[in-house]
Amino acid sequence: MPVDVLVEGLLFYKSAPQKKVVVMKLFGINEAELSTAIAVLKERLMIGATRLVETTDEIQLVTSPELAPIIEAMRKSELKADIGKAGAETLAIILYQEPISRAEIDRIRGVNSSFILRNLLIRGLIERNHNKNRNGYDFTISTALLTHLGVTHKHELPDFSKIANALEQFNEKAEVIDESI
Amino acid sequence: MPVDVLVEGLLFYKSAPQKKVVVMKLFGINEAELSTAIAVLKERLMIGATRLVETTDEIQLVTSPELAPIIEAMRKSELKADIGKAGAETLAIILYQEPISRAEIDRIRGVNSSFILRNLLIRGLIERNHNKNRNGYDFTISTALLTHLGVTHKHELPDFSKIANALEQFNEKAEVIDESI
Amino acid sequence: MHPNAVSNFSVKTDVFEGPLELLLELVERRKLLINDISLASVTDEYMRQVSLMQEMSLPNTAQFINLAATLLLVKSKSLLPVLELTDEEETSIDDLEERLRKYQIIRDSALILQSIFGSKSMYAPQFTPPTVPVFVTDEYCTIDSLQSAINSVINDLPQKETQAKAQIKVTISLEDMMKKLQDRITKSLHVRFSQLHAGETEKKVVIVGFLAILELFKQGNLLITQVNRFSDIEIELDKGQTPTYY
Repeated sequence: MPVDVLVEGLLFYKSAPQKKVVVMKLFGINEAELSTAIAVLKERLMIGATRLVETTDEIQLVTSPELAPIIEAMRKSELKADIGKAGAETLAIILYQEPISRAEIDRIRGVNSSFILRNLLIRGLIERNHNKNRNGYDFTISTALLTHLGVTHKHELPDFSKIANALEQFNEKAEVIDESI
Repeated sequence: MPVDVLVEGLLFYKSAPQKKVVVMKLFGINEAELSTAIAVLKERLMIGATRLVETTDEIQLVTSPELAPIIEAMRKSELKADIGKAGAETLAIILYQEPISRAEIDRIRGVNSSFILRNLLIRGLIERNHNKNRNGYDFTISTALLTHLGVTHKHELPDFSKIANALEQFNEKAEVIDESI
Repeated sequence: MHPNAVSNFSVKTDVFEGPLELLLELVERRKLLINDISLASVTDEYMRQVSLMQEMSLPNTAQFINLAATLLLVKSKSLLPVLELTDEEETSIDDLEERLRKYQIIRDSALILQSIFGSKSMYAPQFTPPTVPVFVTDEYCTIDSLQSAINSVINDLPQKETQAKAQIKVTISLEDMMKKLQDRITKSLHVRFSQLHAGETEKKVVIVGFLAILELFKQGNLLITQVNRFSDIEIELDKGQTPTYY
């Protein structure tokens, strides 16, 4: 596969700036080869929506400057829309069960929650922290939202123990169900 | 700016599946214009690292299947759970017969599919949509399923039209029976 | 392919999740096409599996038994062409063949899906949370809204118990089903099978015995005098109604 395609794939997948040295090492190429690939890629991307931006040490894939007004408008409208019923349910599960993993949220809701969680993260309603014990993320309610809700102690939440019990019971049962699949 | 570039920019920025209806509304285009833009974009992306995945309702930008080994090497030995025989059967039914109700899936498989459907929903491989006409749910495939199968459209699956035609014959017969009731 | 490819009574019946899967396996094992003849020829084996499942109280047995009823109709009709089926029964037989053919296509395409699933995946970009702090609340971000949201979550949790109950409700036992069929055939032929359900008789024996009688009948060996020698099965045949074309 051409190096420019490899570099594009990496930058697209990571969707964050990548160190040139890391890229060179990953693909086993030298600086000259990377430079050529970058030049080819820059040229190829010109007719599309993305651009390769380059600093001394890093490269990154971004949307073209011409798209900036449209992207900004999208960002605003995205935040203007409400989180919806699914968003509220996900938020409520985190509120009552935090810290909680995505897998647990998914199992309780019975659907995949990854895009909803992203939306809640983008809005600053929840936080995502790495859990070293199981090499995954835990989700919690953001400090700002806790303050907004006026919650200081979880036990003050309406029906806290009743709801916690119901969810815990389900979790025990769910483990049995999962095995049968 | 050409519509295909706008669509690419949106998909790149969102990095998640987008509903076709939302895209059309956002750019003030009709279905035919979107179809054309999708076709142009798909063609243009072929020489690069990304691909446009398409279901009946959604589109998404993802990495090309050829990049799979490189990306998988970067993802720390993530467990690749098999879909299992029951899962694969249920997915096949939905893939070839979508949109389809649970009752119809149960009937084709001859067993209750609610647990397996829940499992597939949790994994994000299928979607569940409310069908107003009969006040129940319909199941459809997700872009995530196509990404796991490494095809940008279900028509690219091996023997797709052969299988679809074979099943179509039964459906025609079934319709005649239904009318007689 | 299945560990139970060799049929005997110690097979692991739980290999089959559904009745169509079992039936198709039996037909294909004999390298037969799907039609009334092949279905009739695998009925005994199917019944044996299902009676085993019933004894072991395996899940989904109800669905297996429902299908067994249709299968026995196919078998009975093939052995006793004089047996008149209702339109509904004819439809259910045609339906079974069609469902089996359809299931066969689905099962084969599922194998393709399973083999390519995850072999060359395409990946969406990794998600990077925004670095610029944003805090946007909406109408849902109140204690009241979140409380009603969590209650709706709890209401929607799957209830395993209710589902199990619903399944038990549709369960009819193999014996009930056999009895019904036997009555049907008796009526249709003016033949009476009696003492078929001798108290000590095992289910398996009853089913096998019942089908054996049908086989005998089909082969034209079923004469009253012969049959009367079996003390546990007594069959009365109205001579005037004896089918003459055997």
